[in-house]
Amino acid sequence: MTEITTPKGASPEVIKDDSMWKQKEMMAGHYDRITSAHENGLKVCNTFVPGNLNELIRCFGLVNNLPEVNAIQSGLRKKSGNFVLEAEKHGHSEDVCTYVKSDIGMMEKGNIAPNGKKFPDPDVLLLSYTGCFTFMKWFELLREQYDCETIMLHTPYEGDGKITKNMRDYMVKQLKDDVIPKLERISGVKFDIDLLRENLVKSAKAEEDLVWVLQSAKNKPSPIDAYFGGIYYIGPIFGAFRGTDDAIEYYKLLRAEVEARVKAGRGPVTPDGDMGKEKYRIVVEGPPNYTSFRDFWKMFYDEGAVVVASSYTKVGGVYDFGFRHDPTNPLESLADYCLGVYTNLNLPQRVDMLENYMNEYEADGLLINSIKSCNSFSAGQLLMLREIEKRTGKPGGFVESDLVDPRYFSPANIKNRLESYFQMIDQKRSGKTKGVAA
Amino acid sequence: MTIAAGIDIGSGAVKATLFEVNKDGTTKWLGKDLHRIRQRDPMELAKEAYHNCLDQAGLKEDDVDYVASTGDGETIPFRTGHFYTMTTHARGAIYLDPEARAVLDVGALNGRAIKIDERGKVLSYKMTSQCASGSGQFLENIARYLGISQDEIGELSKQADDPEKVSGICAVLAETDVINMVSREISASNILKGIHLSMAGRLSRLLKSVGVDDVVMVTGGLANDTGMVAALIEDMEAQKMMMPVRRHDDSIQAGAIGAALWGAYRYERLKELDALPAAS
Amino acid sequence: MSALEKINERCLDLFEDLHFKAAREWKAAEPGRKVVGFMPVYVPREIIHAAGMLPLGITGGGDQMEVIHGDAYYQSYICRIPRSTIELGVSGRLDFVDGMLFPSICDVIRNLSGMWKLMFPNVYTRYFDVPQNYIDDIGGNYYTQELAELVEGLEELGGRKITEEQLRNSIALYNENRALVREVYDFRSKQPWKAPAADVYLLVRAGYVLPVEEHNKMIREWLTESEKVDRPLRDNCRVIVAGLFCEQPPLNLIKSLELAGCYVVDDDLLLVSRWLLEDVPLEGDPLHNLSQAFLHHSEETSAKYVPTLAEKGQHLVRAVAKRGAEGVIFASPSFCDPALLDRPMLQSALKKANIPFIAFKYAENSGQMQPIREQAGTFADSIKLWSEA
Amino acid sequence: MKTFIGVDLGSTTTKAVLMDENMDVLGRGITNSRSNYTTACNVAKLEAQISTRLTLCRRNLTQRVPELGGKLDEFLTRLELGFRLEQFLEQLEDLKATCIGNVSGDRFAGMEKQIIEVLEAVFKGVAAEAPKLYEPDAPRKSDFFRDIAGSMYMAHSQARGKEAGIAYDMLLNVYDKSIIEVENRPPNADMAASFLRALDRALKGMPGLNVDVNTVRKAVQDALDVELEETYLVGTGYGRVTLPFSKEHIRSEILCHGLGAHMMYSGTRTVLDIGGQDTKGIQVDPKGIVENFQMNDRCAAGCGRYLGYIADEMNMGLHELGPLAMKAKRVAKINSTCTVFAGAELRDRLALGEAREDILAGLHRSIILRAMSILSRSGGIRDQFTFTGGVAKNEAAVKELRILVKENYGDVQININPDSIYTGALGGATFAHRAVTGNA
Ligand SMILES: Nc1ncnc2c1ncn2[C@@H]1O[C@H](COP(=O)(O)OP(=O)(O)O)[C@@H](O)[C@H]1O
Ligand SMILES: Nc1ncnc2c1ncn2[C@@H]1O[C@H](COP(=O)(O)OP(=O)(O)O)[C@@H](O)[C@H]1O
Ligand code: SF4
Ligand code: SF4
Ligand code: SF4
Repeated sequence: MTEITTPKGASPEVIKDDSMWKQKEMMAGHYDRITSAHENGLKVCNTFVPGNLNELIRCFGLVNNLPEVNAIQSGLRKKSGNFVLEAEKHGHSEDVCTYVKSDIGMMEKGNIAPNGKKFPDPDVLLLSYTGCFTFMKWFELLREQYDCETIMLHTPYEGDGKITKNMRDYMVKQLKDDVIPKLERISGVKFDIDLLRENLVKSAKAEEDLVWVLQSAKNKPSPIDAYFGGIYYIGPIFGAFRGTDDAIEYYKLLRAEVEARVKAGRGPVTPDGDMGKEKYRIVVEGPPNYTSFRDFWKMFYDEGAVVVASSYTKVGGVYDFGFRHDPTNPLESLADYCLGVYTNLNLPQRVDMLENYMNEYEADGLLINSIKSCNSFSAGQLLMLREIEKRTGKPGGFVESDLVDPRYFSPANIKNRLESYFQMIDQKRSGKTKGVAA
Repeated sequence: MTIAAGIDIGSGAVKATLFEVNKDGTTKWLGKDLHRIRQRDPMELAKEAYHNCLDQAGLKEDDVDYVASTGDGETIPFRTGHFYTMTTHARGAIYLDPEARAVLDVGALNGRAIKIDERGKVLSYKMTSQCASGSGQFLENIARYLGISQDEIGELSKQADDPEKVSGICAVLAETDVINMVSREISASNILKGIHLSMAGRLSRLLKSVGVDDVVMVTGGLANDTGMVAALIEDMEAQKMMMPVRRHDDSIQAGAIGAALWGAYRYERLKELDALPAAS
Repeated sequence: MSALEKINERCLDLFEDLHFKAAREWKAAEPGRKVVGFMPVYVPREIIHAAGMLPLGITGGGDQMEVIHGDAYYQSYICRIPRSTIELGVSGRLDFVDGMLFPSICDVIRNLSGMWKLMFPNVYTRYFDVPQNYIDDIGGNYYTQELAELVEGLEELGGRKITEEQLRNSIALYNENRALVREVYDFRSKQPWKAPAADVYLLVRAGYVLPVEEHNKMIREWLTESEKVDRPLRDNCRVIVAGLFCEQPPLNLIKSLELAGCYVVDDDLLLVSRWLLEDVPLEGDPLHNLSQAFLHHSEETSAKYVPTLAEKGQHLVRAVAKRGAEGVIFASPSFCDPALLDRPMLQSALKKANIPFIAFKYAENSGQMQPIREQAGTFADSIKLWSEA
Repeated sequence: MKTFIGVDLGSTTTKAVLMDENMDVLGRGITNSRSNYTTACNVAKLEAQISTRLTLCRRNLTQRVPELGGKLDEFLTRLELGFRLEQFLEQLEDLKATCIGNVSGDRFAGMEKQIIEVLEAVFKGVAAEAPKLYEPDAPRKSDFFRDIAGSMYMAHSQARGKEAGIAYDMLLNVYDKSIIEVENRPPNADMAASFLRALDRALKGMPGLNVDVNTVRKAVQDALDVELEETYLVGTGYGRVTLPFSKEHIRSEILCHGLGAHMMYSGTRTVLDIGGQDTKGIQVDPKGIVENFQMNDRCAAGCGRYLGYIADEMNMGLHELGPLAMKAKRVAKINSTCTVFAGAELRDRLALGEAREDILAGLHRSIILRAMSILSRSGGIRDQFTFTGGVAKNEAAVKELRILVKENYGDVQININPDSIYTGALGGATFAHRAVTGNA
């Protein structure tokens, strides 16, 4: 999630904040670290964003490479469309998750990182299988490609809406008896639990500031867009930087900037500069579309709609209800982290969480961007929409697109629905106050 | 000597052929006919086409040893046996061009890429999915809408200078897209080429996914559409797929040809086994 | 009507009955009886049985059910089975079901478990997780404990304890059932002309709605009777059909395959009946035994992690050898992520083993069989016309 | 007089509604949407004005010629039909000239004369048949020139072509080429003359009328002379973005349909609209404000255009599908509602020996089933329920809808207005009125 911080075609007077520069620098460094890992004698571990064990991976000096983030990059740089087609040519179905296909298509096309250099083959695939079955297939596919060691960390699903002792024990046991020994063997580095604790302390610090930033949207006007903007904000922590000093610094900068905005009563920054008057406060459920990210966002800010809370910014960890990485119980804390990411919550929990957002952030409505690719998110969203409407009395809206498959982003269609949705909120409001002649 | 007829009922057109196959494997093409269905009863048209073939050869129904159906022809009352579409297209393609190692059959509703060996054996295949955007039928509808006849499509498309992309997913929505293009005064050439290119993209993807690496024979009705074939070649070149793509004026008959030839083969086999089915 | 026809007809009736009359009658026969529904792909039915309840397989609505409300809960790019299952629920067809188990098979079924909790709060609803780690004291322990939680839940639902004795007794009955189903499959593989794929499907499927004791009896009779029939052997090729482990294909699809010249000699339909490949031992702790059976002797399917690359797809290669199949047909539900993502890997295993295959998609309510016949037919043509050459 | 116009630029049809200052609807106009939305918009508007003139005629005649009494309706019907016939003949003339002009180029080389002869004969045949179509009780195949002229042309050209040994395909092509030109020509705005000719026809058609012809003529003439000032126009529907309307003149079709339905039936709480390529379920509050809506996703399966494909496939007019389906003895089960594959499914089933009307009934049911799902998604059906859009004109679809609504939601009042296709335009006109009067 790097280059989106320098919106192309942005008006020249838009001044980049320090946090933006910092982030850009971090991401560039990240890709350089990956692409030069093997030259520098470092080993590469591919792993997923939700429930990633960054603190642990770092204990073994491994460089982590996140295929989802790469797919997002391909989407933002408008390359994913071809990658997806490429994967389909190689026999992948039109119906399945396009993250996977974008990744596979990218490999077929030379596996080039955003910095123009080739991605190294991974030395280990750490299949932290959290919140989505597709991950499992994805790494099985990668294993076929690279024929490298694959470690499975199975995160049980919170089917009953809670983390049971059995689940936690299972996770910790997998970590202790399976994941850590294998990582030791592959990296040649002995596991040092104190190093892990140190990393966890750092994580918790950054997490604190991130939560503050996301919750700043409770202000009116909201100083941030917690979906489109939020995606930039979560980049470092969900990406490769949790447990690093860089992350701490980034969030400190970010927090200061947002604090300043709140003081000044300013709204969010958009690719076209500060947003105009805040007309609608929206909660969004579901991932964004990356191939037309900017156009999609524009449909919101042009209408004065700001997203005050979103579930997508919790895929890499739900922090706003109190969870922090905890150095005193390192492995248990990692287990709880994995078990608690948004997509590992059951549906009633997800509904409760959105309801909470609707109320706490005083939103005008819930909008779902349903993603064709992602069953983990999408299956059940229509019921969630109903439930929220029922519980809050606020109108729901529904649009459909895809993460990285441009074929499924139909601008006219989405715009039509969004416009109708906003007009509906409007009409409802004025109906309440004025009354309409029939 | 065996006389065999092949009847191919498609969703766009009915095709019929008549062949004489000799013991030494040589063949003589005795008759062919084609009717575009256009809201008429395909079974009637099949009969008519079959009889036209017989007339061309000066033969009667009784002279024919085997009537093989293919396509949707399973229910033709006067057929002897049925072969499946890809089997017959593969055989037909080899007949039309012995060097063919892949068949790209593009008919009214579906497109199929079929990889074959030198004997016409189907090695692998891939079909377009259920969704009908970018099918022959779609092209036909648009052409009608634009007031362009089938045989003008190819030439017009080749004259395009700035083809307009058609959105991929749904034929119905694409239709509206096209109507909008007309209102934006985009020329028929560019519209047709746009459709051709989007079809070509799908088709080359099909070819690639079956792992085609040698001569591709285009069969089915769209082989007549030289604009489509040109767009296909263009798209394949852009993808660095350098195998030769060929078509034949009788490409549209490939299924019916294959059916007749397989029918003749089957007839001989069954005669050997003494298991000829009763004429039904 | 012959005895065999009678069984077949009874199976068809059970299959077509979207109101689950048989299960309703079973429940009504004695006060206090409970019915627990389960979805594909695997649940330990013996535990439900030991609790004195009827395990009822819910596999969607098939092609005869009109789905109205179900579609309201799902976008068009999600497979059919959850929407028809919701329809069954919303339309009251499952109002007699006291509990529902949603096995760990994919995100769709997983989320459906939560929807069920929201929509039917009075039903005992459980997401039934299984381990993807097959080490005894890691995944094994976890799973044994999950089973124990299931036992507890059912005890609470049923208002009585489940004894070890009851568990053993149920395991024995299901061991027998699995053995019989295996026998049916072996029989079909040996004499496919005597065991049309659709009939076999319906027979096994009957076990999803009948008490196991009754089903065991039914299969025995079916086997005896089928042995006797004499049907002509057709010039068909032998295929294995894979990918049908969750959403069920329409019956017409199964029939179409045979019509187009393919004998089905193995498949992955109705896996719950065949999930455990060997008898579960009766001595020792029943839950531990069930757990061990799962870890070390269970079917392979796309919902399960395969720990090594070398092993990926080998179950299919072995099945082809065992059944003397000439090819594999991958039929997968549209939008089924597990099946469709797995397919390329399975195909490359087949390719390496030089086994021909084709692939297509279906939906439980697919109406048009023409493209399916065409593909299966071409496949059969090419095996037939060329195998001798 | 001041008029307020709503134009609904649908994907298949364009509709206009014209209302006066008192929010009384005076006229409605419809045309098929075509490649040129501006023309479509103008035609629909013009048609609405024509129908406004008829309304004004009715007013004048009621007041000034009371002796028409019970005959008024018949007289007006004849007046309108006479006018339609005039319009048709005018356009047919145009089509003929265009067709003949289009017989040139390689394709026709050497055969021009022959073809033109056939065309002359074909058009003569069509023109001769035309008056029959506009008899008071004649059944109608379609509202649109393209469809009516097209099917007659095809029938005649198949016969004439065969006689003359000219391929049917070729004649069809001449037609296809020409119709689009004719359609896109801006309509002839001088309708007064046609009206007056129609008046004569009407008077001739009712010889027993005991009225003062001059008073009648004056009443009609006065109606024609009223100036219709276009005070405010609101556009909605699929094509609205392609029109040069400014933002204030555009409303989302969802809001327009909601409001339009509310205007027709103020008790409406749920609206179903099935249009050419989308199906919408809309919930409105007692004031006509939209509370919730759902529409089909990117797939156009089961929408109005589906019926269009079926009609084409069966070589029938859209208006004939419903009546035929009503004759079904059983309802065939159809699963795929993909518009494009509809034809294939139809052929499949015909080949299996199923009856045409049964299949058709099944197709209608499948459309409604899909609509029911969308409604369910939008929050179900509440009392009262209003069905709008083109498909609401189809009795077979309505029949299935009634059955399914009853089964799923019990007794709900179902409103179907004969003018249901104009619902969106009516909402638009209402918005236009409000924009000027300042109400909301
Ligand atoms: N000269 C041509 N130019 C363009 N398209 C053509 C031409 N001739 C036939 N076609 C197309 O071929 C299709 C029929 O092809 P065919 O292979 O017979 O299909 P099917 O077997 O499905 O009936 C028609 O839809 C038509 O669009
Ligand atoms: N008389 C009729 N009988 C049956 N169907 C009709 C009739 N008139 C129109 N339709 C159907 O209505 C559809 C157009 O509906 P409409 O609401 O005008 O759609 P849109 O606004 O998208 O153009 C057509 O596609 C057609 O199927
Ligand atoms: S299904 Fe969803 S969560 Fe899973 S990999 Fe795809 S996009 Fe990510
Ligand atoms: S998207 Fe269009 S072409 Fe595809 S299934 Fe739907 S209606 Fe048919
Ligand atoms: S059919 Fe596939 S995607 Fe659908 S519920 Fe079953 S396993 Fe999941």
